[in-house]
Amino acid sequence: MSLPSWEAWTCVWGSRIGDTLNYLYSIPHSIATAILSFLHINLPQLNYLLTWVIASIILLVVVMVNVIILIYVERKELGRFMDRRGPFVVGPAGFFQNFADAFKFLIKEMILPENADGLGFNSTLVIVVASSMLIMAVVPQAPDFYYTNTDLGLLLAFAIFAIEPFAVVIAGWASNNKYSLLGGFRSTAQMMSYEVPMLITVLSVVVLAGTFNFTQIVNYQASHVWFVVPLIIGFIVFLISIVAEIERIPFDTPDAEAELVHGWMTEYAGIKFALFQLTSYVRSFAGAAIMVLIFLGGWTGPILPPILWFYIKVYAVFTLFVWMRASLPRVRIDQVLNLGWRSLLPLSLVNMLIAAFLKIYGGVFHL
Amino acid sequence: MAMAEMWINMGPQHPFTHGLWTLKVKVDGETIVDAEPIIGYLHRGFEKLCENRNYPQIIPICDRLCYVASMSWDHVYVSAVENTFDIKVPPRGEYIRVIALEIQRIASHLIWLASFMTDIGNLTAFLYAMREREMFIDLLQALCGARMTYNYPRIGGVSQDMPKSFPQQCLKTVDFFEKRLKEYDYLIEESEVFRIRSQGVGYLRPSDAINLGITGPALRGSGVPVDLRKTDPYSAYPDFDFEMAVEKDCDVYARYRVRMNEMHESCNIIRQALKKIPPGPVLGKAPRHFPRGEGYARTEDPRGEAFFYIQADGTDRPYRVKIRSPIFVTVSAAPAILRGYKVADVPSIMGSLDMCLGESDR
Amino acid sequence: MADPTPTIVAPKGDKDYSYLVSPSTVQEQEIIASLKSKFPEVEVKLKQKGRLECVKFPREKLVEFCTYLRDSLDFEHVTCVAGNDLKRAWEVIYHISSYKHRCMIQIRTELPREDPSVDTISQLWGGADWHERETYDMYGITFNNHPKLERVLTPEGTDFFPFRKDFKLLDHWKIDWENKGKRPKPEPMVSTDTRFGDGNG
Amino acid sequence: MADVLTSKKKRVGLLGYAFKPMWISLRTLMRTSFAGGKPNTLLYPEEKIDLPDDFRGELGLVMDRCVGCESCARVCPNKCLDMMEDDIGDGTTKWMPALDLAQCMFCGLCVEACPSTALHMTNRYETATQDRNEKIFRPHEWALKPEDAPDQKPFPYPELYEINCTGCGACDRACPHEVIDMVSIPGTAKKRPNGTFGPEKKIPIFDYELCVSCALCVDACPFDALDMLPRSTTASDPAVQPQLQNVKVEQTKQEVSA
Repeated sequence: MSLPSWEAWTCVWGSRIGDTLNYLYSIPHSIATAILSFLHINLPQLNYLLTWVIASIILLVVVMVNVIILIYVERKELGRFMDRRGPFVVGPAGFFQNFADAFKFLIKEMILPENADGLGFNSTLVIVVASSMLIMAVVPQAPDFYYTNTDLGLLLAFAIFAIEPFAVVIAGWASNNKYSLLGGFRSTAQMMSYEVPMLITVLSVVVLAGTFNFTQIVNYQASHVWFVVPLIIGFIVFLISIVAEIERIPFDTPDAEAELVHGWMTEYAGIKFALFQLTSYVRSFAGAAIMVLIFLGGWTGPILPPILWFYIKVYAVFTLFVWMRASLPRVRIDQVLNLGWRSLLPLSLVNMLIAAFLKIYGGVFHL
Repeated sequence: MAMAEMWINMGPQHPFTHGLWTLKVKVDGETIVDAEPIIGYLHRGFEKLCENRNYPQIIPICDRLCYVASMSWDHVYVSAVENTFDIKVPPRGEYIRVIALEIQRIASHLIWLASFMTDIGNLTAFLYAMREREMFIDLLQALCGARMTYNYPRIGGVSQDMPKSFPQQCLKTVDFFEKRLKEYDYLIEESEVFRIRSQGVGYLRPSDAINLGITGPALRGSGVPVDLRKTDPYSAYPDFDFEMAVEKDCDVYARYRVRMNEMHESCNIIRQALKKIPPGPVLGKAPRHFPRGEGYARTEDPRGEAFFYIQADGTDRPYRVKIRSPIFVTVSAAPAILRGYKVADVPSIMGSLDMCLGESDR
Repeated sequence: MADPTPTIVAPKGDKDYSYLVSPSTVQEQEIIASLKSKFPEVEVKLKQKGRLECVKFPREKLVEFCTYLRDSLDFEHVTCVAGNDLKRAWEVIYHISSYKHRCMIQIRTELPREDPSVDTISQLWGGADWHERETYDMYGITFNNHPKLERVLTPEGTDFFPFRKDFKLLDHWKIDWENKGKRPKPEPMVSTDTRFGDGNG
Repeated sequence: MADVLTSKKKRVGLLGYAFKPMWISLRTLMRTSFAGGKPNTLLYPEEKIDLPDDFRGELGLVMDRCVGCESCARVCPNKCLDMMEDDIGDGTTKWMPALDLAQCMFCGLCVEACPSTALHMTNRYETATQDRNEKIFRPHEWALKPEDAPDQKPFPYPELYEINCTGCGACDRACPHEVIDMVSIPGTAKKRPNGTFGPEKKIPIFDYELCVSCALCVDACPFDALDMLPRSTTASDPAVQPQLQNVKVEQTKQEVSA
């Protein structure tokens, strides 16, 4: 049995070969080459595989570091919004509080509830964590820092985004807990009702930019105008949808702690629970990143390097999420669904009309 | 078409319960078909405890009936004893009691606001309310030396006069607090999300409310103007000019507004009391020996009608003490209010009724 | 098939209670006169303003009396139902108040020692429901026709009535000063609560 | 409607969908983060709240002042005070209260009851331990240092409301220290219908030198004729005592007439 050809891989994941301007390719490639030449092995397939593995690890580390900073930022900002301090004991200004929490979760017992479905209960964890990490694989972070740059990047990102609800409903069922079950149902219903307006909004961006490729969308915005200006309605719809998609207050109905103790996560304990929490932040990061890329001009900006602009914008959007969380109460599940189907769907269609109009008569507005 | 129905046990360890109790709800999908409250986890045999302690010793355990409104429970017990044995309280003592009671009412309503806000998911308002409550707890601490369990009223008055700096501190706090109340209006009341969570939720018909024995802000939120401070005045309340807060919407939002308006009125009462307070002693002569007799007192607790019935047999201990707790009755009415709403409405409806299980289970 | 899912109706057109703001012109004496004319054998007296009293009430008349109170005299609210152990007899004490006339009536009913039962008033006032359950729970006084006369504060399966005077409390324990001032070990409590048979969650 | 407060409903408006609440939280963020502002929380173990002088914290005993009257043990609702003989430090023993702090509910009734200012509620409130048995103190273990002791207040002594006294002698029987002497008042004997005279009325006379202010006589009096009142002067001073009693009697008469 031989490994598949490079071309077979690249048709899905976009071009990686010879992409020397991409640090997430060039650095792992040189490391892999060094390792293999040290071992006197000359196998291009192995080189490719090793490059991929090292690139994955680097990406994982980058995302994880960001997520940890994100959690810290959220706790600090939330503290200030709420007239308190947030973490301040562990490490400088409490920065290592997350690590302390993670360690605490590590030493907790991992509980499998009685009469729970072990396979469903545990496999869910893998699916949720893996699928959420995978989103970042298709989201470029700078013109010279991306994992893949496929032509269908935008569509792929949302396809991966939509995997989680299946796992969640399995988790809710497998926990053998009524709160989990209700949480799983809610999660699925909410995802379903928000995917539609969100994707229609995304489609309006695609109509204007004429491509599904993130880099080209950003380049289009750089040469014309950020899409938040012509598609402001779409921006608001997308903001609400993405908050619902990543299940944050005010749309955190699947794990509303006052109603369903912790929703579908109720029965997960210890490190499993910690991983779920971490995953929700990975999804927040991915959501904010996608929002930045398709509406806020991506990594374009003056003076500073593109990767820095990207992170600045992502953290700004995330601060917006935190701000909303600090200010708004939770919406009831039927109201969430009503909002999705009755308000956001028509609005997104209006936004689509605007996009089509701008596409046809865009010359007037230099679009 | 009904879906498969199931019972959900909410509590005793559930974030919405605010105390130890269980609400078994029968749901059809997410809609509540039936509910059954179960209480008794905190039952300490309070009335039996009272039968085994002498009259002054009961005051500190009355604090434990509901430790977010200790002063009210102390006061209702003490006034029941005073009614039973015809003990006079000097006017200054009555005024200080009213001041303490109103501070306690504000503190209790703030705790309610905090817990209600966590129920509907707004953690910021929770922390703001707790922050403001701290100021009033400081006031009570200056008055009697304890932060939660005051043991301040005595049979025949209060245990000590207020400190010299207290009136000034109190006025400052009240003025500052009214500014903060405006902030709450912006943060909570004028937010559309709060409106859709509270308006049209938890309807309680006025006739039902009266028949089910619900009292206090929940009753006034249903448009029934009954406030015992007005309708059955006690202590020094007839001396003050204030209004009872009544709303006609009968829903969660109405109860919210009733409590917010009551906080304003409490501020008014505190100001008037500090202005009018007469000089003199604070503790009248209380007998050491209590004759036979029976008597009762009812007051407007922050949660409703609090009632103490005392039967004395001539010894130093009461023969029978009966406590009517407003929340005990309110819990019993929970199924009637909850039927037809969503599971997600349970926290907001029960939160709007201001649960306190210490006084309910006794 | 279970009950159909209840629907929510806004309470419009319910009785308007705003007349409760001002007190009614009916004096306590008129209430007493009215009660005396209807129930000549019942002794009602005025204790103080707004406080009526009714001792040694015959228990057979209770529901009739309370119905008259509620329907004709506007006593809308039952404040409290309390049991009591007089040793020679049982006693149930009702406090029923009127928002309209701003007064409260206290009814003390003695029940014979051997037959602690009385008719329920929870059909008249829903608020009396749990008070009667509690009285049953604590004193073992049964209320006829009560819809659900079960334990409410103590766990199900409790075989004693804790507020009866013959229920002896444990003595206050003494610290064992000889043995370095240790407190005695408490005996483990065994729960008999069987109300949670319905799975988890 | 008079007397009823129904304020007007605030309008939500378009801004109310998100911006009004977000404006408040943003303002808090500004206040707490910039311009030298700081959050409202106290960093507990480092910073602590200012407590008033009469804060009711952990109990402390001033051993020198304790007279062993058991007032505290009698008044304690939880029976957490237990009288025992204990060493006061110099080899001599004394009858003093031992404390079970785990039972204490910080009500302060014992401090009020203590006639000799020997009990004091300190400002200490961090009383948590791993083991409840660590919170059981013999008298010398919960004794205060002399510098922490509160100011001594004058002892209260029993005072007689003559108008209430029937001369039953209950106080005499209750007194543990033979402070009280029942003396007859000449000329108060009632004449019976048959011409003989009944017994003369008796009143208690107090020997304040022996009194430890335990208030047992006050508790025993069935007619509330006794009360504990602080006396700044030596109570047995014959020049002071009659005047005080006269004042008391007049007051009682006024109360009765009122």
